[in-house]
Amino acid sequence: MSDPDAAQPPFDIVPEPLCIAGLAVARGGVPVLAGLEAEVAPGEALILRGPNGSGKTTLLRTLAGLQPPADGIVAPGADAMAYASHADGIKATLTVQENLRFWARIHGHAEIAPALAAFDLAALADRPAAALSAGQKRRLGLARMVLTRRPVWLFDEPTVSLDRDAVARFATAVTAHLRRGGLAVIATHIDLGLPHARTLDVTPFRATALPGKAAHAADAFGDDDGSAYL
Amino acid sequence: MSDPDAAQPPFDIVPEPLCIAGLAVARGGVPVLAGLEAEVAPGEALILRGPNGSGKTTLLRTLAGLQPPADGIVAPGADAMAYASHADGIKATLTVQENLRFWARIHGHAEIAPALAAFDLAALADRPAAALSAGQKRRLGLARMVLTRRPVWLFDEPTVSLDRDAVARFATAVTAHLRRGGLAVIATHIDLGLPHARTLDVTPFRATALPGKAAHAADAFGDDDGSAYL
Amino acid sequence: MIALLARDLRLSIRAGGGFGLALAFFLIVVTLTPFAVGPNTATLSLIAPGILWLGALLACLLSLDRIFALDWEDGALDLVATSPLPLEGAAAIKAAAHWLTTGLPLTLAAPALGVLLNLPPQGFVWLALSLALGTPALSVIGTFGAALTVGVKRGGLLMSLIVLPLYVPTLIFGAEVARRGAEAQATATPLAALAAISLACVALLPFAAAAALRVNLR
Amino acid sequence: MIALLARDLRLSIRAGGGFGLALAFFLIVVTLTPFAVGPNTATLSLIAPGILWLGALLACLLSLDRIFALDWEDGALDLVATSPLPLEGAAAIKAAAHWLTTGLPLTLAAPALGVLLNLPPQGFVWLALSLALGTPALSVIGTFGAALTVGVKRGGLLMSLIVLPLYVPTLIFGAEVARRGAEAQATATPLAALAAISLACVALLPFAAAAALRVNLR
Amino acid sequence: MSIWEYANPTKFMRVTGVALPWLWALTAVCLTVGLTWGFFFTPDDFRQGSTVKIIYLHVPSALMGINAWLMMLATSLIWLIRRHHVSALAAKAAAPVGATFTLIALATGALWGQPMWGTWWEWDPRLTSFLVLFLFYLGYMALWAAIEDPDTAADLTSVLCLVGSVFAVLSRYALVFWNQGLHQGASLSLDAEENVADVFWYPLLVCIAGFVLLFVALVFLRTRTEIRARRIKALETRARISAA
Ligand code: HEM
Ligand SMILES: Nc1ncnc2c1ncn2[C@@H]1O[C@H](COP(=O)(O)OP(=O)(O)OP(=O)(O)O)[C@@H](O)[C@H]1O
Ligand SMILES: Nc1ncnc2c1ncn2[C@@H]1O[C@H](COP(=O)(O)OP(=O)(O)OP(=O)(O)O)[C@@H](O)[C@H]1O
Ligand SMILES: [Mg+2]
Ligand SMILES: [Mg+2]
Repeated sequence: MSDPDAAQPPFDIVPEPLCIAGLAVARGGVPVLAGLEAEVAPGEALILRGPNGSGKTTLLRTLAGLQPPADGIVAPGADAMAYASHADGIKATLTVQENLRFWARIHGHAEIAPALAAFDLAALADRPAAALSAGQKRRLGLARMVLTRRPVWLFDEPTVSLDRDAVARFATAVTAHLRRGGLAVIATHIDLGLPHARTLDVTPFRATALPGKAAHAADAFGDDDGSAYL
Repeated sequence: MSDPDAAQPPFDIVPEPLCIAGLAVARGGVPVLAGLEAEVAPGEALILRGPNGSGKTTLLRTLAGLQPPADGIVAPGADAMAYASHADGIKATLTVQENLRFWARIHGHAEIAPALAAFDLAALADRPAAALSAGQKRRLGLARMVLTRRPVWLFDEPTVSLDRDAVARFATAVTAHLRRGGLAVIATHIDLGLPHARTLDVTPFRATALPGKAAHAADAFGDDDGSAYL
Repeated sequence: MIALLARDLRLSIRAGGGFGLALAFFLIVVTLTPFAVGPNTATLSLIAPGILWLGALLACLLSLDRIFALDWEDGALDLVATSPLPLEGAAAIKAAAHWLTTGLPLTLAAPALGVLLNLPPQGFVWLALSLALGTPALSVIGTFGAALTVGVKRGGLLMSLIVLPLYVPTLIFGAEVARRGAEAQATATPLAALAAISLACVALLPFAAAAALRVNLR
Repeated sequence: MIALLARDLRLSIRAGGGFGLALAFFLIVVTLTPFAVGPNTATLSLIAPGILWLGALLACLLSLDRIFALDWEDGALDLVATSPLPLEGAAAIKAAAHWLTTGLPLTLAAPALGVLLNLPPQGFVWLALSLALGTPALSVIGTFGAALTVGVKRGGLLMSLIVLPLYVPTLIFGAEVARRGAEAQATATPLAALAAISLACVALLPFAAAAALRVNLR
Repeated sequence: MSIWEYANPTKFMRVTGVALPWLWALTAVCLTVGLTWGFFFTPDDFRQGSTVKIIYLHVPSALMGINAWLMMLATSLIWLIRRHHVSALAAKAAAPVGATFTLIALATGALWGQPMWGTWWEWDPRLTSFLVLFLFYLGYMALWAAIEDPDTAADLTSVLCLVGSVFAVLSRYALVFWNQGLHQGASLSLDAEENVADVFWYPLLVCIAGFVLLFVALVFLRTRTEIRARRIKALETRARISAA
């Protein structure tokens, strides 16, 4: 991957800044985060931090459009977002190449070479995914992001089970994406060494940390006037 | 967890040194590591290092007795080993407490308090496991190790999705285990800051790095006289 | 869309899956019936069209959980939902893949199995025809049921419970066509009803399935 | 051992699983039969014992993949294998849990469903008795099949294929007891054979299942 | 030198490589002679007419359908006890051949049943137990196909073969109890009084010999293919390892 920058294809959608305003998210009906504000410009990355259980995964799923926000707004829409979660959607019986080609075709093209190059998967291209180690599988999952050709990349703990080299490779791929005007939101517990990265600690926005109404916005039966139910 | 040392119960089996001699392991019929030698004394931890796909997981599964070694020996036997893999065996519909109590009873006792304390799970004890975040679930999986009352703890990337506090808590629990004469073998890509830890890089033992027959020991069909098959 | 269909077909062949196994299950249900009911030929040929339809329906049913469950578990369904592919299209494709791997082979095999149950000779054509018209409805209804229960771990039995009542009209008309055919009676009315049900299901249910998926993904 | 049994029962109740659903499936198969076969009472009561046995067998079969698959996927089976519990014991317990959540309720419900199919009055006792003796064999054989296919993703249909021929002797003797009972004939011989098969299966197959599990965990 | 040496893949390949052409030749001779003799040089039966000639296909394939399973049982046991890879591969190779013979027996039986009993299929215990045997073959082959790792698959299918054999015997007794059939008794038994007349008997014996030889030849051929496939896999692995 001498010049990953040149290799990567153009976006399907013109990058816009990501705006998060007054966002509240809930999981299983329980409010998790509330009053979240953030802005990320093209070319910038946002690192989400927070202790276990603080709501990073829930926030990312909301940004990806997989669950509706309990309150507040997110722009742009879900079709600008590409989401990489813990589950990679990898089919064990297909080869690495077949897995990637499928996602490429879903996104309307057939060019998997840049994705293979970005995560050093060319040597494994014909290996069935079942025969990959944990870290190799993870790389395959991350490579899919390159295929989406979408400007906003959302990652949930992307470096899990990656070794040091692979983490560096990931950082390079994200940097290249940013340089081309892409955006990234990354929930992680470790340090990635990205250059244009801002950090957002979600702890202050935890619903449990907030007083009063905000924490209950998600539940129609949670209002404060308990006497109404008597 | 003011004094985790005192809280932890005695071992079921007297700790012995862990001896690995001439060990070869294979996965899917493919040799992965060969000629591995290591010795770990009670009170010591062994950190396994190596890039993705080098065979750490395969090695740990072999130590745990889940797959037979292709060659060489491991002492003591599998009933001294407790193994924590990526998959934690957590039942989503049971509460944290019920999950732990089940494993305790499988190991012949009913005392889950030390395990709850060691990983700070007391507050979550009545939460169904489905409603835990990734890191909370991981802590629950690790807490099971305390219940096994076995001297050798085998961990495969234990700190995945743990935040900094939880990693420190994990290190404390392992240290307490070592202080009581236990052993630990830990495959990890990050630095845990354990005191009595030796590091073993498995890279030199990769089957690919070895010349000749050793690398092919696992397969009866790999012998060199190819003309016989024409 | 074609990519999804191609992948699903490829997966079902690779896993040693779909194709052979629904068929094998059908074969086995038909084979077991005489053991349960007794070897009397007259009884068997009386119930043959019904049992063949019931067997095909159960074989279909058993393979329904393949439709979405695997994609759900490994996260692929999340990714398809966030992809440019409309979810309605994905649901329709999934139903088509299911039919190609179960309904079609079942239809082709049913006449051969009719021999085992002493199906009267004139019944073979009608059996095949009724299955050819009815199995698409079974696949689409099943896709809807699978979409409803996709979030439930091991939802197989729950799904059966939801899907089976929905299968009743198709089963009634389908088995009626086969039975009347075997007894050399007029089949036009049930055949028309069967065709109408199938068409309506294929046209409308993918939308319901997509809606159910959206809720489950949330 | 008891811990494992207790947990499995609790899980099957929590998941909205085993208990209700196998039963519901049985109910539905029995209900669908008249739609498939036609409403003629004489025909129905002729095939009633057989269909009830077949329905119970299929309901049993459908719930087999719950036995090990979930524990396999989330790694619990690895952990049980490395625990002090012998794997033979674990297999036996799993079979027992399966029987308690499917075989037992099916046995209790079958007479009630017999009414729907016009089972002759004298047949009810024999139906219940034959199911009570036969379903343990079905559970144990099923556990063996589940152990063989636990490593195969969505092995449900494959398992059916493997398990069904193994079910043949149990089905034949069980249905024979029920049929002869319904026709008020002597039932001693098939009853003895059924009991012998059940006993032998319960005594021996957990060992085969444990062997298969060991291979699969490797 | 013990017989187990042939379980070494290399030895097996060498010996069968030499033996196969001879086997094929012998098979061709036996089948040609037996079938020609049976079809063209025996009289028609006084009751069954010329349909009786199906016997020259039906009986040998029925016998081989059963014997193939017995052979798989033996090789499975050898694999479980002595872990010779060739043994497991031979069982794998024999299954489709046995299943095909079983299918031929079923098909020729059905063809024969139409003129004889007026029906293609009858739930007679002999016929039915053959159908059950066919199902066992299907399950066995499906299990082989479904499992990736060859040694795991060999172990599991061997266990299935053992358990399945016991249940096949059980089914046979259950079926006899369930329905006393129309089918011919075993008239090939040596002590039986009413053996088929010698005119039918000798060509039938030649046909049976031909089918046995055909079975052995096919199993050798398929085992060789399986061994080569494993060999290719081993070489690919080796190439991958040294490339990595
Ligand atoms: C699909 C149906 C059938 C199957 C699976 C079947 C199976 C068998 C088997 C397994 C044997 C060898 C048994 C032994 O030698 O011990 C056999 C032999 C024989 N079968 Fe069939 N059979 C079928 C149909 C028929 C029919 C329709 C006829 C003609 C009436 C027939 C006539 C015979 C005869 C004459 C023998 C030789 C008996 C002997 O000499 O041992 N079979 N069949
Ligand atoms: N179904 C549910 N019902 C109630 N609460 C839930 C449910 N699922 C998750 N939660 C809670 O919601 C909170 C947010 O979880 P989330 O997975 O978003 O955290 P996270 O920041 O990603 O944590 P981690 O770093 O451990 O992955 C957690 O406290 C969790 O316990
Ligand atoms: N079924 C299989 N067939 C062939 N090779 C396999 C199979 N499964 C895994 N491998 C290979 O075996 C090697 C060892 O895998 P293993 O999971 O032990 O590595 P690891 O050190 O745990 O890696 P990671 O750090 O990524 O988890 C890898 O190179 C992997 O590609
Ligand atoms: Mg998370
Ligand atoms: Mg690993």
